[in-house]
Amino acid sequence: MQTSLVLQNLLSAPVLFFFLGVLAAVLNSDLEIPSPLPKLFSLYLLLAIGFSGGVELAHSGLGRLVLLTIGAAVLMSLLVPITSFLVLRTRLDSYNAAAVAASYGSISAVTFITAQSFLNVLKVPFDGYMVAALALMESPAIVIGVVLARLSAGVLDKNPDRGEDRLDNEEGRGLRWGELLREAFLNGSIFLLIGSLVIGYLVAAFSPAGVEKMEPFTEQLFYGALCFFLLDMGLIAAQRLQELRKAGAFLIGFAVLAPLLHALVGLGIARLLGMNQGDALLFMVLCASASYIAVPAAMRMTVPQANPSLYISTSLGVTFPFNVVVGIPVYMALVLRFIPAS
Amino acid sequence: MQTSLVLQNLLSAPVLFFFLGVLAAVLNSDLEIPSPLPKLFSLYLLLAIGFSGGVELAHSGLGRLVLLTIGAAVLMSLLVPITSFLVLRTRLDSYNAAAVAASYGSISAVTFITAQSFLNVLKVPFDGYMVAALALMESPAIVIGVVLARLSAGVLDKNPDRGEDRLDNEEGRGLRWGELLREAFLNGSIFLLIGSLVIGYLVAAFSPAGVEKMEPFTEQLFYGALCFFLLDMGLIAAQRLQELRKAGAFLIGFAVLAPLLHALVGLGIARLLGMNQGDALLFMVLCASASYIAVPAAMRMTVPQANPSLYISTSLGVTFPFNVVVGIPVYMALVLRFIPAS
Amino acid sequence: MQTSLVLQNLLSAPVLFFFLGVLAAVLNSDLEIPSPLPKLFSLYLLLAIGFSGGVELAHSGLGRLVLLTIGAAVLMSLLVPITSFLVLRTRLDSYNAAAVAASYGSISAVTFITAQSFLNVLKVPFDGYMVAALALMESPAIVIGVVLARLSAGVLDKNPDRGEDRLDNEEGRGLRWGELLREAFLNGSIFLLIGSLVIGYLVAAFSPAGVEKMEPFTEQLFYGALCFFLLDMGLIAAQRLQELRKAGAFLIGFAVLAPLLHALVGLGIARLLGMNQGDALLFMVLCASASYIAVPAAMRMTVPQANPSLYISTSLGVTFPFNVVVGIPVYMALVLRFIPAS
Amino acid sequence: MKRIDLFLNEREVEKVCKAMLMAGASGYSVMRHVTGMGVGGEISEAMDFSSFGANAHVIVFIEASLLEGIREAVKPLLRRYGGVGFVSAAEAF
Amino acid sequence: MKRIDLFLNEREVEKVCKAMLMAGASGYSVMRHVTGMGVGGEISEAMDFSSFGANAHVIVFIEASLLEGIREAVKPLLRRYGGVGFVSAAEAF
Amino acid sequence: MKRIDLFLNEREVEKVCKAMLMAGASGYSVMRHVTGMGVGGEISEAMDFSSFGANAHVIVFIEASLLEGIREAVKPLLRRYGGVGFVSAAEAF
Ligand SMILES: Nc1ncnc2c1ncn2[C@@H]1O[C@H](COP(=O)(O)O)[C@@H](O)[C@H]1O
Ligand SMILES: Nc1ncnc2c1ncn2[C@@H]1O[C@H](COP(=O)(O)O)[C@@H](O)[C@H]1O
Ligand SMILES: Nc1ncnc2c1ncn2[C@@H]1O[C@H](COP(=O)(O)O)[C@@H](O)[C@H]1O
Ligand code: NA
Ligand code: NA
Ligand code: NA
Repeated sequence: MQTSLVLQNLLSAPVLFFFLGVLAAVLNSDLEIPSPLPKLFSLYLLLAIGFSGGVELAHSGLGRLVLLTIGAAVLMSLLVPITSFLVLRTRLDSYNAAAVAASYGSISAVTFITAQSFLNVLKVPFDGYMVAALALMESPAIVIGVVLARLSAGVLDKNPDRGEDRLDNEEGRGLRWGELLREAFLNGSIFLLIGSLVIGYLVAAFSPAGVEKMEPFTEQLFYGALCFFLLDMGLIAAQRLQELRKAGAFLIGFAVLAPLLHALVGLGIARLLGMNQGDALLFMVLCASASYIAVPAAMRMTVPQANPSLYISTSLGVTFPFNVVVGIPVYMALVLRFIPAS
Repeated sequence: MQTSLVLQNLLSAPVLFFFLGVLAAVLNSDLEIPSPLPKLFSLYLLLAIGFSGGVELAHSGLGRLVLLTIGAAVLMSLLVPITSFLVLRTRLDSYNAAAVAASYGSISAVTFITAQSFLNVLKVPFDGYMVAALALMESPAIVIGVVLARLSAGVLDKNPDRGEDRLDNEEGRGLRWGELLREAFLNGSIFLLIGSLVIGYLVAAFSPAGVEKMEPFTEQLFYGALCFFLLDMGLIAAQRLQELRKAGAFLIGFAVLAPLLHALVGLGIARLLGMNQGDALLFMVLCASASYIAVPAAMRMTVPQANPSLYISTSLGVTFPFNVVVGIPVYMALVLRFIPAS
Repeated sequence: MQTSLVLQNLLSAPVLFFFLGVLAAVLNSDLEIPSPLPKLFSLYLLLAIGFSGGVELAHSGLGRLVLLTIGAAVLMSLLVPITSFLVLRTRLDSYNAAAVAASYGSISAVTFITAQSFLNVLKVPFDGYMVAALALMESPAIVIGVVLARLSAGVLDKNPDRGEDRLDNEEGRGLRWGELLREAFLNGSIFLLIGSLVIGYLVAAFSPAGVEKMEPFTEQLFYGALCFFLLDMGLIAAQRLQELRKAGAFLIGFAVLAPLLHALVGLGIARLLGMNQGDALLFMVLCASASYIAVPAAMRMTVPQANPSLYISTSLGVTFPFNVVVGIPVYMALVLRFIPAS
Repeated sequence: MKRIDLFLNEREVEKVCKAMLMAGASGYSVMRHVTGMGVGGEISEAMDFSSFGANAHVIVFIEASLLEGIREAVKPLLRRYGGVGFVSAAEAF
Repeated sequence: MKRIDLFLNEREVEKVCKAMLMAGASGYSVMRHVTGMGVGGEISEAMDFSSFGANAHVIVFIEASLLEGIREAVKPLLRRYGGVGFVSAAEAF
Repeated sequence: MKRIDLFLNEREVEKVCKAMLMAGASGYSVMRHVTGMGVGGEISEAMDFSSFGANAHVIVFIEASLLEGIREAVKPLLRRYGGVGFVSAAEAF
């Protein structure tokens, strides 16, 4: 069973295009998807899943299970960074530990989408409101990440050794809450995702004709656009993986084991809350995936002391491919084993 | 009635995405649609409305009402700049007055498209040949704008006070008709719109199978692409509005009152010519809207003495949002009141 | 018959948009499709024809005719550069002769796609595996081109007259096979085309549900995207044509006569192998068309002594428009005359 | 040699470059999509969707003797359409 | 006059430019999408799909007397977020 | 310090930058999508849809002592593939 799931995933168009990108990078092909085309696809995917999620949220309403699921997701986005930080702090300084931890508390929208496609192919239903959970997991993880970095590096901030650093003197003391909240809630991708979700909800609720007119754009095109974007993700992930070799075995190990562990916790919660099989998989994927879009951008601004190549490369070079290629089918096998079919 | 129309417009997907963009700019989110992606959507929308308009023109033929409507549209694109110039000249120098006036004689394709979407939702039919009117209103407005600037600033040209300006001596005297006509008729967006219109016409007339094959691209994708583009327009319009505060109350007042007035004149003409309700709305929108694509680009080249931030900010920062958010439903209410249902 | 085919081609949407681009360039309009948007369309078209071709290859299987056709295509991609080189060498130095020759051995994917659209309109069926032939004609032409350049310029390499050229001393002697093979097989566009073909094959064979989900992206959008891209090709081809005037009558003559001759050879082979009418046209187009994507990029790296404006302008400024506008319908007339309807 | 750096609207680049070639420059380089601030206010890429355009940065390396002629050819264009220029010393690589 | 060339991450450009205007610069020009190598390692455009950003190249021409003030305003930002700067001589065109 | 400005085809940038690092440069910056004119004719972005590429502008600031070594490493590549370079004086910011 498990093997056939893995194969089925490996031979799906999105994963194959991901591999094609990896292969191009490994073979040193000059295939390139020049900037800002990847951004176009990234914006498109966020807009489309946000809108569709909002539409389905309007249909399902905000029932008890919906709220519980969202609450559990937010909880995980707070707990995962804390536990990850404790593990990572054993080998990394507090800035880097906090930045990596924040990534793992947050989510990867593309992994989530790939899991949805996988469920579609298996014809396993899932609920649209899982997108709301996705959307609400980014900001808390960012806030916790920054707070951890500041608390843990607190002594340093109180005895600034760079006396001539005017900036730190003027506006740099302690947490810059304004900047932090801006990065956490107004980061472009988070804002677009949540905004599209709200718009989807409003349109479905108040002018349902609009939903149908959006469909060719947000639904029909989606699968192909995902494939195109994954081609680029393959190119980038492979480059990142090469870079990660410098980071050493500890981080690589973390990047493979953390998603597995978080997925198992997610499975437990899913069973506890009585989610159906599709939602359970998506919830596991939310827990298991790590951010390489919103969180890195936010960390660069709020924890500039951390080394971007560490937190980007772990989440994008290892955890992302691991989840897309191996994780999703493995988590699905666990779901089929432990979550009763509804 | 009027309130429900306003609400219906406010809760449509395109207007909501426009608001999302405005909100992003106001809250200082880093959401950005990097160049040249907005250009992609702008080119796409021009190509798509041009093509569809041409197809429908081929179906409707060039009857009496068609020609009258187009004639009236061109007339408005000549009269509006002249009357606007007279008003604006009271406070602005002749270059700036002429450049702003030209914008209001021309049209905003996105406003027009948003009005079409609005009619679609209300299930009010309209004629495809209105696109031809749209396409033919840009060039005359540009020509009139430049002529006004030159005539009004004529004395200056005859007594050039910058003797060392070699360029003005060699090729700068009076009107540069070549450059003007090039800007007026060969401006990229005008050219693409008219070209696509002609192609739509030819394809519909001579190889109708092609129309069907274009449909997924030009029709089905259209609504979603419009939403995406309006997200960007919201971002830009909000920035422009902030800039406009410097320009003062006179211009802001003009930017709100001019569209209302021009829409009323448009309503009168629509009634006179016996247009149906859908066409009447579109005609009003053509009269009421102001250009922020073709005209500014043309003015920059042909009237470099005018300050771009004045003419772009009035049309894009005030008139455009006003029409999209408030104008369209208000004009529709007037249409329903004064134009008999056919 | 032939006239009506030409007209039918001229009045198709793709060719009309091509003309619109040419017209814009000739009239000096500022219409521009800014970089990297053309690359987006070019990548999209390669991905889409690759994927669709792979899907159809999976359906048709690798029968005798399939293999024979592909073999004949590869043979042509080896022979055409050699004979072309001999002709071109009479007037050009060996570097330039080899670079131009390589272009003509290779193919133009856009010409091929336009021919497919033409067949679709005529409702003449063709086989999807022709895309495999297309994909396999690029690399051999590049290899042959470089080998010709090196063999013919061999004496020079052995007696290097630029003693101070460290690069040539260290890594520059004779053929740089590594770089050559990388350009020939890992060139981004070749790699994407072949990769998408393989993915299409695998998906059709192992997860057919994916084929359907790709269709809105790879099939429905295709025609419109082709039109958009041809608009840009028109702009570029017209610029190139202007540049070619410097290259003189010999090259222009070659650029018109070579495709005709190669198409005739292709017709003979098609008849010999018993291809159906649609495949025969596509095969002729493969033989007749010249590369302006993969080959120029490869030649710039591997034969830097050749002048890019010569090989790009012949293939893109003359042969491409010739084939798209006149060639395809003329070849079709020949097909209808000499290939029995199946 | 001299190095000239010009910053001006993208749409006038062609004119300026032609003028420089006429005045004897043997080459030039152009970077588009330049944003900035000057007496004409802030220039962003936001209007790029229209063909309004941001700034371009034109770099020209010339023999010092050509400087005067190029200045005469280019200055009127900068005066007319806006834009600034700077000169510095350079040598061949 | 002096010419200052700064290379820093795109996301900090706004802060740096504001600081320079406050310190008296009358204008500046910004080129984004700059890739490069420095002590912070290689910077590419690969992460552009997120809002992570590549480098920007900021060029400022100023009167020599302003140099010190601008240095004081900008250096702390470069120290905090990374980035380098260079100065050379220039004159008006 | 010295400032080197190189203009060459985008596709050779990687080679040139590698050569400069080997020759001791501690960093560099690259701007792509540069158009221009030189002895090799006009270079536009029109062929960008293929991977043919426009020019790149490479900027390197180095200690003066490294100039000779970098020149030796880079010149052959410019000779082979085309491209030009210029040097000027600079100092740290
Ligand atoms: N002092 C300066 N340093 C660098 N760039 C400048 C400076 N002044 C103006 N610019 C550039 O030149 C453009 C046009 O300047 P202006 O004509 O003064 O508006 C501006 O948008 C900037 O990109
Ligand atoms: N020596 C140099 N020459 C040119 N650009 C440099 C140099 N050093 C650093 N840079 C640029 O400055 C950016 C930031 O440098 P750093 O803060 O040292 O990582 C790099 O990514 C390069 O784009
Ligand atoms: N004098 C010059 N000033 C500025 N850029 C130049 C100059 N000469 C050449 N270039 C640039 O270098 C590129 C290659 O030059 P070339 O190898 O001479 O064709 C050109 O396309 C220009 O971008
Ligand atoms: Na997570
Ligand atoms: Na108007
Ligand atoms: Na061929």
